[in-house]
Amino acid sequence: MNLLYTEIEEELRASVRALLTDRSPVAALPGRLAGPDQHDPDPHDPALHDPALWHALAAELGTAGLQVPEAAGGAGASLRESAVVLEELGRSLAPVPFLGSAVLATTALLAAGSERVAELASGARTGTLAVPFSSWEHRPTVRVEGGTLSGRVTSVADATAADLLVVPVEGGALYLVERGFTRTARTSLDLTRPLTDLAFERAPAHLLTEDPAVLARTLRTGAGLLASEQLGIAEWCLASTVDYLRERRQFNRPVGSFQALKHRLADLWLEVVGARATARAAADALANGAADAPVLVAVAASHCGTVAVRAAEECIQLHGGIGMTWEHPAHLFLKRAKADQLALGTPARYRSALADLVDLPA
Amino acid sequence: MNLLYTEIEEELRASVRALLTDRSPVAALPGRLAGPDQHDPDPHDPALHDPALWHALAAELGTAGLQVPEAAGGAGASLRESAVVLEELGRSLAPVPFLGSAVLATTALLAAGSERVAELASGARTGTLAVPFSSWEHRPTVRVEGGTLSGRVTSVADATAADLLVVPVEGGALYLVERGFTRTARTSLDLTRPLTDLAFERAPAHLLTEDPAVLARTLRTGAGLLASEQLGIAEWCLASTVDYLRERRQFNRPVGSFQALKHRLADLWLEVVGARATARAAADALANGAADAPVLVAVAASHCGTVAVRAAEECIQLHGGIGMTWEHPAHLFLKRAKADQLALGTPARYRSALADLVDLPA
Amino acid sequence: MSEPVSTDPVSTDLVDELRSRVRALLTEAWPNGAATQDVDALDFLRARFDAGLAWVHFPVGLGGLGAPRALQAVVDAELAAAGAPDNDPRRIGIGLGMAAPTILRYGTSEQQRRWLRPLWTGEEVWCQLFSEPGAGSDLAALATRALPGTDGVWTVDGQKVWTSSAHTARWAILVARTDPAVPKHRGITYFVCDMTDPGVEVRPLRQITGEAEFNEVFLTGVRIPDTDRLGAVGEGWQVAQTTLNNERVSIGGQATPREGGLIGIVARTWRTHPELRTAELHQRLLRHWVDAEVLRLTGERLRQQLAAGQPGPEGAGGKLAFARLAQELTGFEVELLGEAGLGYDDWTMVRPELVDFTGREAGYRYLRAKGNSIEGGTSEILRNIIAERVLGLPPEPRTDKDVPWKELAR
Amino acid sequence: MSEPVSTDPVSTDLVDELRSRVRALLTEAWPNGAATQDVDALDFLRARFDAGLAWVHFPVGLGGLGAPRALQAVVDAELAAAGAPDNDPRRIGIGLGMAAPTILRYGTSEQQRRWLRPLWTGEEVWCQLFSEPGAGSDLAALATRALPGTDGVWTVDGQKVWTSSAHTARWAILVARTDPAVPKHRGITYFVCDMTDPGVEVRPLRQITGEAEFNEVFLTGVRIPDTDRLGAVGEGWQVAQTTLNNERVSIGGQATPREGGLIGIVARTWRTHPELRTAELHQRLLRHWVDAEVLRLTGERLRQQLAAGQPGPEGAGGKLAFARLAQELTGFEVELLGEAGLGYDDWTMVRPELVDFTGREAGYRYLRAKGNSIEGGTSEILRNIIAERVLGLPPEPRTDKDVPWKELAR
Repeated sequence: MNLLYTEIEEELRASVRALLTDRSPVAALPGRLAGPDQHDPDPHDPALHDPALWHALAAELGTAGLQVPEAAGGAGASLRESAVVLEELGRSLAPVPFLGSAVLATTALLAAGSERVAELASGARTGTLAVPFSSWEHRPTVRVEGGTLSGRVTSVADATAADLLVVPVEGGALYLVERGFTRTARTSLDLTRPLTDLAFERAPAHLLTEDPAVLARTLRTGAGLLASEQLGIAEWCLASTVDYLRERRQFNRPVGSFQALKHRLADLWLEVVGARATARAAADALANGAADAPVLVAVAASHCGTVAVRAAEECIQLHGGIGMTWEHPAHLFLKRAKADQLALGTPARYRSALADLVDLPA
Repeated sequence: MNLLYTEIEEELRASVRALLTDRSPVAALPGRLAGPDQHDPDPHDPALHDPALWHALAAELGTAGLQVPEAAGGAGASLRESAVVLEELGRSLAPVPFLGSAVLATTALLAAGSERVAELASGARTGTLAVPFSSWEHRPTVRVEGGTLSGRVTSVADATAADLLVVPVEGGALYLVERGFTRTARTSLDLTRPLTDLAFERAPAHLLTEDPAVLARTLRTGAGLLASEQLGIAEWCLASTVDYLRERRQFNRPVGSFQALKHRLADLWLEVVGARATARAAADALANGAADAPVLVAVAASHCGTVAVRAAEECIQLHGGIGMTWEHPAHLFLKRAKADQLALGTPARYRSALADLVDLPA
Repeated sequence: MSEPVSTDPVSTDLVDELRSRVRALLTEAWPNGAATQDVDALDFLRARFDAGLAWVHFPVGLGGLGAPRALQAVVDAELAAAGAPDNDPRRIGIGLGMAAPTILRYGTSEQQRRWLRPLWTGEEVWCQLFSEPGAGSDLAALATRALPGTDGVWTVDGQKVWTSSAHTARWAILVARTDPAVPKHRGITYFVCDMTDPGVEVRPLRQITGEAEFNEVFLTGVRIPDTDRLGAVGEGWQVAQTTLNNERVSIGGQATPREGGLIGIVARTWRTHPELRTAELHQRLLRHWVDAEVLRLTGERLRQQLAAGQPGPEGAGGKLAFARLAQELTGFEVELLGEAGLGYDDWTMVRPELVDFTGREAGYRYLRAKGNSIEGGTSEILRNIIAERVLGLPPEPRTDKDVPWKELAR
Repeated sequence: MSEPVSTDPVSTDLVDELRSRVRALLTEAWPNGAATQDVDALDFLRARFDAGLAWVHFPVGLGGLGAPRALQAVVDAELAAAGAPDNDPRRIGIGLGMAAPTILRYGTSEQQRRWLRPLWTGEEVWCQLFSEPGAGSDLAALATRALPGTDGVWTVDGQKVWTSSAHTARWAILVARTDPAVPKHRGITYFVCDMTDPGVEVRPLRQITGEAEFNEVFLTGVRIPDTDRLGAVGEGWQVAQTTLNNERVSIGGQATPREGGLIGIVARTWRTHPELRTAELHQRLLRHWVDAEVLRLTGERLRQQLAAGQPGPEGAGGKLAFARLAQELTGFEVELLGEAGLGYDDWTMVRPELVDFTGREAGYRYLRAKGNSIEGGTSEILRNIIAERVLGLPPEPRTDKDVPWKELAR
């Protein structure tokens, strides 16, 4: 189990960070999202899905195909590298559908043995998994009728611009759908990852697999990789809070010199250090198909989901009033962290799952 | 619901505190309990049961009969006043069997309508309830055979010097036993409240009641009143920590001026304030037979049991090394607080009980 | 003008007398009870003020009768029972809770007569110009300058922030620096600022919830006559203490019922949505329920202490405990909701007059509750206050108290 | 005397060479393997030291080969596989972890040759005379005085506390004040104290668990020759930093298995005692299990960083996190046990050489774990260190750094 970052991973991180810092700086996010008079965010707003940025990240940097073997049209790296990209996306909240397309849909297509994965790996097309973003053990409600799909799936992530939908149906089989459905935007707590309701009415569909284990594996992979995004969120929140407290002065002292705040940040740092270890462990275990991957995913999901929310909440509190304003990006991290806590199974769900996984019965 | 202390209660507190401060000062406790070469504490050691002190408290101050009507030989006060005595006993850890005799045994005898309660109320004799001190919903294992009792009860509190035992038997009836049993001392975590194993072999017994509700009511009363002892523990721990941190200097400052410690103590103070409100509410509800007494007992037991342990743990930590020594009394409060957390139902058990009591089903 | 009531300890006689005064007011100014359509609410409120039944502990002539504060509850209950109009304390809370006690203590007779009656009736809304971008917890570091003129008029320049009601307010209480050469606490003066002055610019401050409850207020050459100063020049810090220590205390108010407030919302969701329940959420819900009941009983004990004339230090913890509970409960509620917790009701930028936790959805409550531990004194400052004033722990070493304000680093 | 090994980056060649040196040592000094009965363990340890295989990163001649520290694991594994005697690092931890690195850095050649070999073999046990009743977290405030004599011998008077192994130790590392007229960090000198000096009195210090792991040490006219001083007069504080920063790091040690440590004890109790289980305890157990696994993975990542020559700041948090987990787990264990948690195994006053969490019952573990956040740097001091050295937050204002020691209030 390698819990470190390889040199290649560090190079990948540097490239991704440079791109995101240049094209989607955090400080500009609140302004992009909504001016003072703007109402509900429009999920087709380029601020919420930036096709040019996505092309640069997915196709030019080649991150969309990291976990895809070269033979299948990918970069021949692994989920370890995908996890590094997610750390950077957690730090930047850049509006790109990496999780839905390069993690969820790609994992499902790979596990189902579909050649169509090459389209996602190249960045030419974008996909997602058509499940409510809060899904953990998903019970599909879409029906198959004569090779077409009908039904509704609510609160789907990264569906705004998806070309390919991987749709679970009753019984757990997966189908590929490219047309014959409608999208309705939801108003989401997380302003930087819009959710969409999908309605299928006799949509033409292509069977990917009848094995329900593929869906379970895809969801578990998503949760394990989401831990890296949560790590990135927590790191941004901790670092920006430390920076602010070093600068902000009250009572003729830097606020960061007050011991009660220092101790809270030391405790938070300790939790972030733990988050890094668990997120790496989960990514490594998933990349290598390790036998204890379900345990390590559960640990990472439980810990990182909790740490990201705590870091974002401390970030708001310790920024004082400025952190409560729309103009400061802190609230966007709080909203992302809280939504991620619900996404793909809450920390509590994953803790409960350990009862069976490690034989600690109720 | 009166959550304040009446003038009579404040006078009672002053009398009890004066007696305990004089006859069982906290600072002298570690020395009384065990010198550097002493081995297991002997529960018949006067340091662990002080008959003269008990006589002064129970008979001379009349606290043993507080909850007993005058017509039944008592002081005609109520459990509210008994709770005040327990607060002071929690502050002093004085080695007297007030909880077992004046609360548990007395409540059972009163509820069973036994005239024998007068013997306890006068302080002439001492009793206790023969259940493991950790009991919550107790399932008795003592058997009745031809009017005699046989069986074992382990870890009984305040049994060292008890003359009268109120013994629950299979089915939930209560019997009074005065002889025909043996006591075996246990080594207890709580050095100031020794536990005893009782073995009955055809012990002559007198039926008090066949109604199993009396036992349940007695245990609930005990848990509700124990909250006041826990409040007293927490108050001593908070006050002694504040005093120490005002005096102790490190880095040319009183340690109590360090902000991280100040914030922790402010939070602890807030919990102690809450403990006072809930302990008063439980005592008042029990004294008045209020319909929501089970709810208020559960809230007080849950909150006060938790606060006492937290206060004692903070007391040890913030005293630094000195709090880890046998010579300093802090450890005795930690041991009492931890044992009280298990006593008569843990905070967790009482929280769980609320599911039914306030309709929040699992 | 009414006669003052007896100032003896609270007695049944006094209660009876207050009740009879309320009946007299109702007979005169609200003759047909709730069916009255032809009496203007404002007229009734003015009559109530003049009858000394606005705030009975205020002096006669200023809306009170010099009676014990606890007896206000008797008056309020009688008037509520009769269905008489009220002055909507939530809308004019800053005036009632902060400006009024300060005007009472530091104002001249003329100032008191000018401001208190329309303040209480709600004819004139007040706001508070205290916090600045660079002076939050450290309010005494404020940088807004007030320069005296030869014409008895001050000129004020600076920026204030976190001002609720600024866009509806007629008046503001304002602290400004009048002497930068002395230590920061000594160079401040307290003014009443006319919000209609052309130099006052109010801009909404959009916040985390999407709405703008608060405002930024830019003061550019605002003119304040010296007759609108409260307290002496340079003593504004002491005057401000009266303002800050007089948050409205609900003496003699009704006890909060069990499951009042946020816990009630969560408990109802739990009971009506069995499909959301898990063992883990159940245990956390029970913890939150206990915490809410502890806070309720703590508040009830405080209420009883105040009613018995035994105010304890427990009041200092109420806001701190409430903020923590509100944040934990609302975070739990979003998590409990699962998929529904991923949504938000409305990001529309509006300028609400009041915060309404119950009228919005869980996501709003979660975000808005984050402000509970910041606004009106951060939880960190409250912990300092409890540690020092209640527990008597020593202060931290200070480097800012004796240095001239202009020499402090910023 | 052995030749130094190559100092090239760690390579397979180097590993091979070390393995061959170990084989040579075993052939010579442990000829018949585990069946050897006629070789004294001490003789073997001396031979191992002389072969440079004691601590391979130490210099040649002082038990090492000047090799990378990470390669010690190779040697340890080979010798353990052969069943060779070890020096029982737990018994002589203060010597190995604190005294030795300090002697290596600040000792003269003569001091190094005198002390390091018997220290490593365990012939001479070391203890540490640092903390005092009035100088705990603020070690630099220490009051033990050392006065120079005309005969090149210092005379030491004072009281030290929290000294483990004092009653078995031959030597102590000691800090004492040699100049009270300068600021506290500058007037300290570092000595090695002969524990057999008649002025040294060791008294056991009974603690919360009933036993006495530690001692109080009273120093009355203790004589220390100037040749037993480490570092320059007045520079003891800098020398002590080397001691305090050199806690033994288990570089290249084995990874901790899942459910190693306290969580394993609790998990076994859970599995074997279904009658103790409740829904509430179950949820808390799962939380603790996750926390323990997080700490295990954090330690494993640190271990990999060190092995790869990339030490990160993460090490600073290990003790802090361990103390918290140990306290939570042991408190949970007592609660889980219910009635059995009310008991205690033994209050007998003994003087154990080692702390053994697993050999005692739950109550002992609960009480002993309280010391984890106090001994060897309190959790509060560790949080300060993380905040300032890792996160770069500014220090608090200090009033004790530039004042002569004798003028500080105590």
